[in-house]
Amino acid sequence: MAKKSYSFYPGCSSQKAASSSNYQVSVDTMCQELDIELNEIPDWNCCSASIGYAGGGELPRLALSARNMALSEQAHGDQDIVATCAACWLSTKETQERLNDNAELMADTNTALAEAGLTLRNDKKVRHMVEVLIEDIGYEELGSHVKKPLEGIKIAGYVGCQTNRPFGIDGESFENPKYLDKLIETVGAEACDNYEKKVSCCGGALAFSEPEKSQALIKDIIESAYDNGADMIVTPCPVCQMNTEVYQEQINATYGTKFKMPVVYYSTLMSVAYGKSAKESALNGQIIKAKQLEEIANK
Amino acid sequence: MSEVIATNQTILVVGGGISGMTAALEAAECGKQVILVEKNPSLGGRVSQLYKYFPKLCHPKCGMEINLRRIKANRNLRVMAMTEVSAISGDAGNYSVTLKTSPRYVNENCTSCGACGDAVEAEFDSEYNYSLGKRKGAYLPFNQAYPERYVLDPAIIGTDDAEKAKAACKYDAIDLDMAEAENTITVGAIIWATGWKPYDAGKIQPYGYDRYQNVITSVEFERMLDPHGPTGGKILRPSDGKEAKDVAFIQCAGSRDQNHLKHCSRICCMASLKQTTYLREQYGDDAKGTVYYIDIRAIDRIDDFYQKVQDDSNITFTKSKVASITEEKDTGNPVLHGVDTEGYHRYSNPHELVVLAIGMEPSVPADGFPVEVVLNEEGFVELDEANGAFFAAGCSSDALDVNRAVQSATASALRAIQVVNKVAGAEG
Amino acid sequence: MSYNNEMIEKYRGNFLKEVQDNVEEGDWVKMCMQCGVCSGSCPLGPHWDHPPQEIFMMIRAGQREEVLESTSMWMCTSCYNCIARCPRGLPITHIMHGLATYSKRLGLAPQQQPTAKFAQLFWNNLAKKGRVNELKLGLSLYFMNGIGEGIKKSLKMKDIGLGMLKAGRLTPMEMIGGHSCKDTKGFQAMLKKAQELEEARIGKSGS
Amino acid sequence: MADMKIGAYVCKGCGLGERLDCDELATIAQRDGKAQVVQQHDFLCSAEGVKMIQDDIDNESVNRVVIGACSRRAKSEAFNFEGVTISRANLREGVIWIRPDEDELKETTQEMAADYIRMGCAEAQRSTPPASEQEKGSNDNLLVVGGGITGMTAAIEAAKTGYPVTLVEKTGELGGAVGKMWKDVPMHTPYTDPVDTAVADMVAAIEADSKITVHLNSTITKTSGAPGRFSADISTESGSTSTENFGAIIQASGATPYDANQLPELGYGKSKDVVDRMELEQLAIAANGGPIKRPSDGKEVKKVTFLQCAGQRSDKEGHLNYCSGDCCLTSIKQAMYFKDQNPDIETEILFDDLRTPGAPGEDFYRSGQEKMITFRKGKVSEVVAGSNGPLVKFKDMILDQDMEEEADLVVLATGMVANSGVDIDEVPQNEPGEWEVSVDSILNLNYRQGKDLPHLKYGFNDSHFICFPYETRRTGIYTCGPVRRPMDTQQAIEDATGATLKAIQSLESAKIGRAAHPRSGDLSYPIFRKEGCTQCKRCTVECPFGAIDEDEKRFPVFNESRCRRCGTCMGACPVRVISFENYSCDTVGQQIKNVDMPDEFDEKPRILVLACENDAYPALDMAAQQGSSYSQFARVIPVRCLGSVNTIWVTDALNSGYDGIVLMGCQKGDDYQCHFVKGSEMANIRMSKVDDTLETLSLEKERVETYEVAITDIERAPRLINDMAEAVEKMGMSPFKF
Repeated sequence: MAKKSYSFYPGCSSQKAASSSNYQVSVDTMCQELDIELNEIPDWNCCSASIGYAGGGELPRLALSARNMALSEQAHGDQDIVATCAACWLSTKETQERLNDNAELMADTNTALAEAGLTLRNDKKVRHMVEVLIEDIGYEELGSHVKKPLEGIKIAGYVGCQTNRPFGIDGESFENPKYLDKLIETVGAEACDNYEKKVSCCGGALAFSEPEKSQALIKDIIESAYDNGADMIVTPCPVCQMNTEVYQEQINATYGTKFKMPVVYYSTLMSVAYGKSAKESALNGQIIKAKQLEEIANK
Repeated sequence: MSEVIATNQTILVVGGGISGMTAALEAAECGKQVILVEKNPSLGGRVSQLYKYFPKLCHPKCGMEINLRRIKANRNLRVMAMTEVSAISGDAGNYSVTLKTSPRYVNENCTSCGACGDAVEAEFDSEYNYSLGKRKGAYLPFNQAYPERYVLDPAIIGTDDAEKAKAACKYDAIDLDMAEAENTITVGAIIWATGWKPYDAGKIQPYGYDRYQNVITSVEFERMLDPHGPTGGKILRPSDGKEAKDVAFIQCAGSRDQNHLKHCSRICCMASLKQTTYLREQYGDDAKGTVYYIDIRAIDRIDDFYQKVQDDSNITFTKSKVASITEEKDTGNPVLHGVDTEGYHRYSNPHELVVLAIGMEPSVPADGFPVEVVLNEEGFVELDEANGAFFAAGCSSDALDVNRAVQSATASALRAIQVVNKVAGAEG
Repeated sequence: MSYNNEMIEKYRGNFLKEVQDNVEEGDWVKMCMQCGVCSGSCPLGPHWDHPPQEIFMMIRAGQREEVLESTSMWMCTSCYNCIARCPRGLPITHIMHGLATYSKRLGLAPQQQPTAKFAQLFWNNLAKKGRVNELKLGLSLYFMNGIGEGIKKSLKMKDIGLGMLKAGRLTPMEMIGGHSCKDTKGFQAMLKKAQELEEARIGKSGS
Repeated sequence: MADMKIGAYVCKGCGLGERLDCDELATIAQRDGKAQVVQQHDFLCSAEGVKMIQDDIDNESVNRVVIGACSRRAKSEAFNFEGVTISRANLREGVIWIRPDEDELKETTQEMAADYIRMGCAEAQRSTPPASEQEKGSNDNLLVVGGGITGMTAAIEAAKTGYPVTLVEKTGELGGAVGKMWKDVPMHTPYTDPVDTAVADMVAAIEADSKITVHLNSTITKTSGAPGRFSADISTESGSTSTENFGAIIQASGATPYDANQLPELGYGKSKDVVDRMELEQLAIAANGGPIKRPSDGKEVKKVTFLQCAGQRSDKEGHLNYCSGDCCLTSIKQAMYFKDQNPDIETEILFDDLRTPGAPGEDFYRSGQEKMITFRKGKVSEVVAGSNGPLVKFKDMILDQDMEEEADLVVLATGMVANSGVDIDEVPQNEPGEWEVSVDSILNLNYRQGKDLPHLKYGFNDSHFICFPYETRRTGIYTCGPVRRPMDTQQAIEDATGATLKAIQSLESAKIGRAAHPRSGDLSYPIFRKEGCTQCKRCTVECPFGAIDEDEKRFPVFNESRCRRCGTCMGACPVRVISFENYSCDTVGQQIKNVDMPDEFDEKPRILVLACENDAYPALDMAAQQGSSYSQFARVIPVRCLGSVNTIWVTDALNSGYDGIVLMGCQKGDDYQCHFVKGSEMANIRMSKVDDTLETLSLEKERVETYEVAITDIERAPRLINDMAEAVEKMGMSPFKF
């Protein structure tokens, strides 16, 4: 398969030593194996996720993503934009749609961009890394790279919200998307096929402002993973990953549960299955260690 | 198959459901020449699959019997089953229509004695029972089927079953070499009565029709009540065959929803109200029915049926579009989640069975209409000069209950007659 | 005259119109048919004083203060369930964000609403250098209600912080410098402009 | 016609040959059945078999055909011969399919078949091929009563079809209710805005149409006759009357707006600024596209509130029990009057259930929302005087709060009341043709049963049948529009078009003496032997279709083209002077008598089953098809309707030794399912009298049972027969066998 190149929007949390830097590491490893070239958008900025609204109004928020798209067009105009973070992808894609349907907003946005010496054509697709894997590479090809099938591991595919709604992955349903389970099986692990909490919300950004409310949601997500006999959870979203992994101790304290459920990224799974080292797969980025994966990686 | 005789004074009726049968009969009983084509092996359409009608709670098969007797007695009317319209050209008063008839593999010799059915082994999902039950590879679609003639499932052609069927028939009624036949006929006017199909419930993902066995559609529920239906007339849970006494009815399943069908399907409210009476009839005071609705559309003088059901303390109404359904692992009970919008009360209610009052989708030929017609956004045929002598009857014109569908069909028959009378007048 | 009074003056109790003119995606509110699917779909539903569909009804009923001072829309986690299921295609998530923004602009948003505060902190944080400084954001979040509570919270979160630190997903370096866009000048100019245009846009609408 | 010659044909197909001794059946047909021609065939319904019969008809002048094969419901196209009577002995569904194939049962199965052959021949002997009735009307003119949208549509459509029309309107102008509206609900996509009403165009079309004659300020003061030969007196206000003849009648007398004066709690009559829907139309017409002003002080309306279901959907005294169907759409339309003129006007609709069905309805609702009409689910308690206008007190069901809102104008979405004339079920009759009547009659029929069409419910003249909305109870007279059931303009137009077809159909059928629905095409008609008639009036009273009048001597006068051939009169007649050529006391009586009656000690009881041919009989057929079984001692005779069952059949049967009798008819009561309206009800009443007969014969009551059987009772119907068989076994054989 020929090399595939994309204009890459990593987003704040993927930066070095940031909360999902481990996601970035494993994504790099995975892409290397699959001959996917990610060209980082130079000087990209934060998308303000879905929580910036209270501070910035509609237009300022649109301007944020518009700037990234404009920079992408400038640097690698012929490439689709790819994001690994659900929030980044969603904000950017939403901006793209909103500006496409509303000429007035588009004009205002460009006026604002002009201040930064930029203009926006808005003519390139905005895609999630998962779309690239499924649509451009395909399960078969993805599977063909597997050197160490993750046999004997049962995994709950936690899709979450923003990778799934309102856009989601083509051909998948909002209520019961199957792609994560397919990826799990592609790397030789076993998927929990009716994992009810697959698309329920972890509280997102409210994990910070409303910890009690969010942790109640997170508890159910992890509990259901245990009920379905999962050894670990896999997710495509940094916020989901963070929320479901780091609060387990606090949840145990509050609810007297004994959660110790590893939560990994699909890219970590794939890196390990592709025979990469624990470090390349960013297993050291786990706060709750994914021992089974480490064993396989260290074999 | 024998030549089809038709002239530009003939009226073609497409679709053999209640609307098509009515339009054809009313025209024929006015002395007009009529050809009625139906794509299925027998007439009857959707109503033949209903247990009872609202608000009278009488049986569709009764009216069907009358209509069949009228059809058998009428020499102006010619019925062609397993036939579809593949092309239409020309215009008002002079259409050229191409009819495609798929092979039935059984000719008019058939006495419906049933020997072939006994002989074959292979079984298939029964279309008549919405796949809730099975039928043989040689079968009579249902006990009132007309033409009263067996059908061979194309899938058994070329298998031993086909030979067994042929061997079993004493009357030389089975013709395995039957092939698709094409007829091009001239007609003066066309009545389009292809009716409706239940909206694909699987697409309503939050309700998990594709995931939970105990979530069924209202049309399937009707089949359950048929004494010869898949459950022998009992209201049972598909998952474990247990009696379902606590049943939820979800209105607007696929209707009034831009993610699915934009229009209101009109019949669903009354259909659910009717079905609550089935529940009471069968399980008496143990029956518990809950209707989740946005607006109850028991329109005009049949509103009293709604009032009657409201007075029944075992049936409750919740003004709420159910948000989602999950399943209780141990009991298999579907759990309905949502908000009672009258005063904001959240609920998570388990029920033994959920019936989706499924929306009406106009049955449009897969590859679109064989001729250009004026449709509305929802895909129903408008009454429009531009359609020439192409008139919609029944649910091809809008989501209608049986009563209104028959009115519409009778009206369309007159419109068609006006055209052929004009032709007759012109030709003296 | 305060912005709030200005608006009260301008719309004389026609709150639906006010929302239509001033709230992001507000012109959709009139299309709600009160089915309640949004309310039933919300993960934080139980915590809403008034769920979305009820808020839409309140808007039509002109219950301006009850709506704008409510904590409800701040409960939105942006999970998009409501949008995915709404039979009338209302962009409910965005309307909720829009109402929140508007109530804030009018100065009606509940003072102690944590998400309101956090959202502002987040915005300030990103607006400064173009990228989020997670450590500072985190700390400012814990201290947003004063030193005392801040220290308590920080201690409570200590283990998480350490865990992140060990996993290399947090760095003290963020305190000094930390991540940033290069062209902060252009970035800020752009935001400023956008802000101006936004004010202008709302100003002219409806009048 | 030529002498009777019976041809009996026994089929050996479908297993009949294997299960039955067909030679014996042939012999029986000849010996007992007096059939001059008897033939057997391996495959009677085949082209060859049918030809064999046709040849006998053509060459052997066979004119009574008896077919011993399958049920009369099967292969009826094959066995369809002109100019002869056809009797079907049901040997397949009625004998071999319903009886198990076991050697020890062969004897009784054969006896069953033999009896059916005897019965078939007996029927043939007493039947004559129906020749259509003598006096036929041939009038092509249509009378349309009512000049609203519905009536005008009927007139225009009839004329378009080529039939001359007389349109009678009691007011001074055409247009009816819709004519008094500013605009109408859209009837064509896009369903977004109010449209001009169709009235102007229709009036123009009518004036331009030479086939249509209009009588304004006129009413119908007398209607008599029958399809094809109706006669109506059309009287003008001034008193002049002209009598004209018609082939059929369409009644489009419409509806009257509900009188809002019965709603003081909603402020009507108290405040000028509380108006009903029609008054709002007047205000809109006055405004003519400009700002709508309120009645009290002419102030431009800035806030208007619509109250749905005003005086409707409630059993409160003086309220309408039903929903008027179009009010939701109408209020949305009227709210648009305001919004389209000035979007800043506040328009609020307080509803219980918003009823905007179908694609057009829902589109129009959404369009109303687009225009910022406010819809609220609210229960209104009262409307009182506010400081600047009416104050509406209501509970917002969504917010669960009690509200008070002032408006400049309040519009009551009031309903419609059918103009259906005299409720003949309520009106006492003194002498035929003379009633105590308070309301004006629409048609002033001189029928024995009353001046107007029977009401169905709430004063509406609707048909009782779901599948057959035009199944009128007065043949040749069809109602349409809101007199039938509440409806909007679009539906009224559709309805009128349909009714026009039925009217045309009935006058065309009358020309050739054919029956109308449900026995459409039946050429037989009641023949009445005047000598012997005791003028008891039962036939005239019981006829469900008012087909029989009385002459000055109180003898029945039959109006064949009004008759629906159900035979209720025949069943009613105590002296048996009414009969049809192919269906009479004799054709059935002789079947009963010709069943071979084994003597008491044979332990072979006989059970007579009289089954409605449309429901119970098919149910038994289908039971056979499904492989169920019932007693070998049953002998089933299909009847046109249980109402046609004459008690003589029952008493004769008992006297000739039958051990049990089962009558199977349709459901009676409010939701009756009998397509001849009262058939099973009548039968029930008559059978209650049979009890006395049973007593005088000192027989158990249980020997005669009457049941309501639906066509879907495929399990139950055979069970009922078997129950009787068991009962007979318990009671013992009837002593009346000889």
